[in-house]
Amino acid sequence: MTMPNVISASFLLPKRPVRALVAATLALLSAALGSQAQEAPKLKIGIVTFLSGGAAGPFGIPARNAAELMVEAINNGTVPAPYNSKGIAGALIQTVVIDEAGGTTKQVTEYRNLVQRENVDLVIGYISSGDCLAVAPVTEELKKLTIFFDCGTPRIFEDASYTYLFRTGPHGTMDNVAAARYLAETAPQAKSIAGLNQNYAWGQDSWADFRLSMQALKPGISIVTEQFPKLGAGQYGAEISALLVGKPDILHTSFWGADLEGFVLQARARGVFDARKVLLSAGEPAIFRLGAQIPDGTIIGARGTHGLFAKPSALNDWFRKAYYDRFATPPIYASYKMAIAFLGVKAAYEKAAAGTGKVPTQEAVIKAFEFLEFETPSGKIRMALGKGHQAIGDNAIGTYKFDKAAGQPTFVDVKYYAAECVNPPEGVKSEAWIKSGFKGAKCN
Amino acid sequence: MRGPAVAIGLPFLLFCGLIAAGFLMPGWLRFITLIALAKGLVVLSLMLLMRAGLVSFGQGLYYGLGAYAAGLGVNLLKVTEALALLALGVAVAGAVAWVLGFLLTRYREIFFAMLSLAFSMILYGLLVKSSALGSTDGFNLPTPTFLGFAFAGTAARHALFVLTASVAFAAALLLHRYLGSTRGYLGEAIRENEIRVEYLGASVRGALHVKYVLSAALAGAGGALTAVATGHIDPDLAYWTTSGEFVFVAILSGTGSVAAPFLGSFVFEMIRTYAFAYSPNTWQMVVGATMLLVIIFMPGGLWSLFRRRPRLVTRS
Amino acid sequence: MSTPILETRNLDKAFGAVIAAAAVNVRVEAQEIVGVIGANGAGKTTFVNMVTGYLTPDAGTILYRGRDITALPPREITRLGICRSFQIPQLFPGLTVLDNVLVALGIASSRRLGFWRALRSPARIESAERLLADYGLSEFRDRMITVLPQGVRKLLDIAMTTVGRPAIVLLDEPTSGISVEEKFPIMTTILDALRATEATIMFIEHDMEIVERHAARVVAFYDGRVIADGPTREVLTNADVRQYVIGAELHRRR
Amino acid sequence: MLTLVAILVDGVIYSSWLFIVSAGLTLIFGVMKILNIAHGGLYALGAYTAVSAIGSYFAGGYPPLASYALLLLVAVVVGLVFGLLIERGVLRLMYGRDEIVIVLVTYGVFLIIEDAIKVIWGASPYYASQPYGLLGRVQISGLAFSVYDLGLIALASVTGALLWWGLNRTRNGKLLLAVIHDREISAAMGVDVRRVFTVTFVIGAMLGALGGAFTAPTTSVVPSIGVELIVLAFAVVVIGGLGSIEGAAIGALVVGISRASSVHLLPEAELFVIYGVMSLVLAFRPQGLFRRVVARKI
Repeated sequence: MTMPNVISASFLLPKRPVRALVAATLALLSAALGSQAQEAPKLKIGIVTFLSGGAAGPFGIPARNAAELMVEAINNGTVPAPYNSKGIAGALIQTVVIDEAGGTTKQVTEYRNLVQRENVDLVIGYISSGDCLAVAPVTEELKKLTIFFDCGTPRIFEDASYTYLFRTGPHGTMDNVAAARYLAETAPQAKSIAGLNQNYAWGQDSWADFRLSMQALKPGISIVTEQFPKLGAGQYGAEISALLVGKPDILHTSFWGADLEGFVLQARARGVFDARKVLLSAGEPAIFRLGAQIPDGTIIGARGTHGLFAKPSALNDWFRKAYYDRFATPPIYASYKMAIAFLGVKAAYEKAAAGTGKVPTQEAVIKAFEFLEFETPSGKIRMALGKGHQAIGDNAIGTYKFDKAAGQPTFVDVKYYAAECVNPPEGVKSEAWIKSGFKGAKCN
Repeated sequence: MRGPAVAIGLPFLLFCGLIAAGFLMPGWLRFITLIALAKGLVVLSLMLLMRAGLVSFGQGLYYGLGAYAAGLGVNLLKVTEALALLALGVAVAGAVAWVLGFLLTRYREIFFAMLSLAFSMILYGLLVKSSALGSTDGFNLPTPTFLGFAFAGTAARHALFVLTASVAFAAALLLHRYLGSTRGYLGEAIRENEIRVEYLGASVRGALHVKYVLSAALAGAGGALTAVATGHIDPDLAYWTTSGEFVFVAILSGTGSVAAPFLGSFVFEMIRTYAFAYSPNTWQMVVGATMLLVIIFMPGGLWSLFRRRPRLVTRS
Repeated sequence: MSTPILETRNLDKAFGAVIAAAAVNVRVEAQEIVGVIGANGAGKTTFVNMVTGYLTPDAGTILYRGRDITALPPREITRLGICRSFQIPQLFPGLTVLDNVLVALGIASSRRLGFWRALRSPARIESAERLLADYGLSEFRDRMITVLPQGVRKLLDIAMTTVGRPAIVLLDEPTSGISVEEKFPIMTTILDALRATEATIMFIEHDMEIVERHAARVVAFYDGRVIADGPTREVLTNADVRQYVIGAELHRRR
Repeated sequence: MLTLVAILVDGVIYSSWLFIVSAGLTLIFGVMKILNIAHGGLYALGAYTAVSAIGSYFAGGYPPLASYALLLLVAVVVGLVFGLLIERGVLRLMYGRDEIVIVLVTYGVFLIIEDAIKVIWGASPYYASQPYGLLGRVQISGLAFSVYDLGLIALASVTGALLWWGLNRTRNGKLLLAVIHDREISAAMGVDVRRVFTVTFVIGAMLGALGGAFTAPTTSVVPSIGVELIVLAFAVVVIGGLGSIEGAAIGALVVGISRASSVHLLPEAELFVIYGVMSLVLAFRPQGLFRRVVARKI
């Protein structure tokens, strides 16, 4: 690594940044010296998640909370086995948290800052698929281990392959494939579908996956209307009327955050839920917030076996309780996904370090991470796709039921789908896979 | 005489200094400077319009067009030469501006601002609708070649920096020359009194049209360079908040000199990156407050710090 | 008979119910100095606006040296050699006096505007200074327009009108807004400067003494029509003119 | 036929909402020549305050129907407090500066409000939909509509009528119109323009907060609602003709009906409708629908 040349750069800078730069350099020097002295090694992790904008509330903040919890628990060694050793391969975690807002140019800049200025050892982050796509090539350029924990687009590892990049969250295809399978099984009489999705990549891709899956599973199903309101629109009166006029048997929406909540409130008031199956493919984060506002019978996904879909286990029980105790709210899927990323990192580091008693090199960690299988609160995650860099996991879909007595949201008729049933095999692109009628899918 | 020597020598020294600094800077700072230079071109393009009294809230249109032209140039036309991509961005932005210019040069003040915003949002909508272009996720660009040389890793970053700095300097110098010419100074005249300009025998719309196309070409260059530097493009480049940010930086910079946009752009990027790092939850507040303070205490923008004497009479 | 330098044929113009021009026929020969008189709203400025392209006549033709220039935009009419000054001085208020003149000279000096040639070339600054000297404005060279007194603005406005060495100059009330004591010397300055360029001159004026002193011929407007047109003495003694124009002027004075 | 009814009702409801949120913007522009981006912030403040107020109101078990009065109260209080704060604290320092500079000043204020909201309420969405569900739904041609939404039509009409009456039938309103018409002459004739500015800004702020307060029960409020709103409101007032209340009403109708038509007939075009309509209107009426081009006297 070359040292940043502080003296030559400093004349270009106003005073405050100079001080910060000097501070950063000192930190870097001390980190370098510290690791030489072999006392309490540190692992500096850059965390990138939405702290502002519409995605902060439903995803960004719960993810940051989970990161906070995991850092503390890992450093103290309070995570249940097999993660009960202190630190990551003996190194204590330090974090730098960055807001994911501001667009891709900004995020590429901040990623470079994390690696080159803050000198982090690895980066965990990114909810927006656009940010993931933009940052991915930079991980190669800067040769820095980077974990995408949430973003959904399958394009990352389907269009390219990476050495330093891993994604511990399954990509978005399985959300809608599982949902379509669920509906095909539980609502066989349905003859028409309609879509209401936000007009951006996530909404468009979700609807395309769902529509193609439904058409593959139930050939001849008709499409009543495909609505794409603007992201953040907030008012859905006309869209709801269009749905009421069209009378679809199934309504698919991948809405999230305030848009989802606003839509549920407005749609419920106008009886959209009364005569049809409504699928909220990313609805899980809203259930604790909306409670009884979501009508019973609504079909909800959590983008994996997270949250209420996570099966009881020592890890899951610990995670739910620790999270609830600390933040007074149950963890939602973004929290689970952040926790999974941390556990994946810990598992990979410790596999690489096995027996050496030293913090492993990045190369060793990468080697250990590829095709890794590790236990998480959401069950087993396997780095099976993208030459061992892209995770797959099981998925679950359930029907919502609000337990009035307990004042708690619950799911009934939950169906679990094995990872191989809802994810394409290695080397097959998602869209082609769905169109082929899920060729090679292994369902039980 | 001292004047001409300074006029030629100082920019040249600055340029050499910047290139040298580019090689010595740490990578992150080089990247921020690079982005600041590329965005500085867009701010420069706004300055050109502002001098003629027009404020565009839709410069993201040309920033986005330049970026997408470069991006599609690599991925569709398989052009790999950075200079060719830059030319492509400039040409596409300029061509679109030439067409839209026939309509937009009829508008002034807030109507010009809003109509340009509308056009940028139509581009944004088209890009969001284009799933072939990745919708809001956008797509990636591979590292281009520079004058036929394929650099990799750090060498490519250096080459990109030299390219961007050269383009920025060339653009600034040419624009400086232009602004001092009759054609260029017509902007100020138009801002002050269009009727007189027409009655002196010059075409106001014609002059504005030329400025509008030039401005779009500069913004297109900024977009193409940003795209190549970031390696990724998405429709946010054309979103109105992006355009708003450019207007903000233009006001922050001041319109006193062609160097001001680059200085302002760099200061803005630094403020924002440190606000991101040290105040991740309230960085918008830091940016907003900075803006208010600059507007209140530095009416001429940051550039006023460099003016030797204050203006004696300000406009009412 | 030679082709007049400027001729209007049956110009009509109405603003709603207000008739601003009705069958206006005026012929002007080269190098004439014509005074235009008429009460407010009589159609004098409308006439100038139509001739210089600011307004398009509802009907009729405007000929310049026999060429139809009706409905050409102001800049083209200016380029042909018809220039005008304004009742309300049309200047560049945020610029200095020198810059105002430089812009005017810059535009006038080349058909195709230079992209690269500097506006402030030494030669152009010199001619700007000469022009300012001609109009007695040298002392204001570096002032902003916003701080200038009205009379200076008027003069500068006219100075800028004449930079292109026009063949015809139309002056719209050159002395309005100027104090009585200043009027005569200012008008003399203007006409002296203009005569040197051998331009044809039409000026709108309310002060009959000034008209009498400087105009060889007078055109009188009333209600959008030309009610008298001829040698100055004749028109000013015309009964209609005395009743509708001069009477009104006397009334206005008081 | 059913679609036509739906387009009309949806369109008018949406237009009413648009009018409420953009009336304040056009009023402020008309009088002060300020394009107030902070309007989005006032809208957001109104919405957040309303959600908090409604939440504690219903938790307190007070009569549900009076909650609508509470929404009004919220609008008045938020408008008064923040309107005064912004006008007296910031804008007053800026009068006489370039129009575009003031636009950016209001943008700065907007950014500050956004983060202030995040500091106070956090980044999570909030909702308080009790007033929304309270009135139930009605069937129009077999389509269910929310009575609250239909109530927005009434609210918009009343707001519009009050503004019209206030401007055209009261002394102070006429003063305001005089300032809209010609600021210099009004000042010369002894109108206290500064006071008129303060009053206008506060009323405009109240209208912004009113929009927020009455939107809050229908949806979930997040820190970004202000950004989403502001461009929409700009489009409406520009289409209508900046500074004209009638224009804002017509602009809202044009946008509302166009958007509803697009949703029902051509959903792919929804994203373009507003900007398409704006470009079209401006291409043919460069000053918007309700502003005359005045030839300059020379």
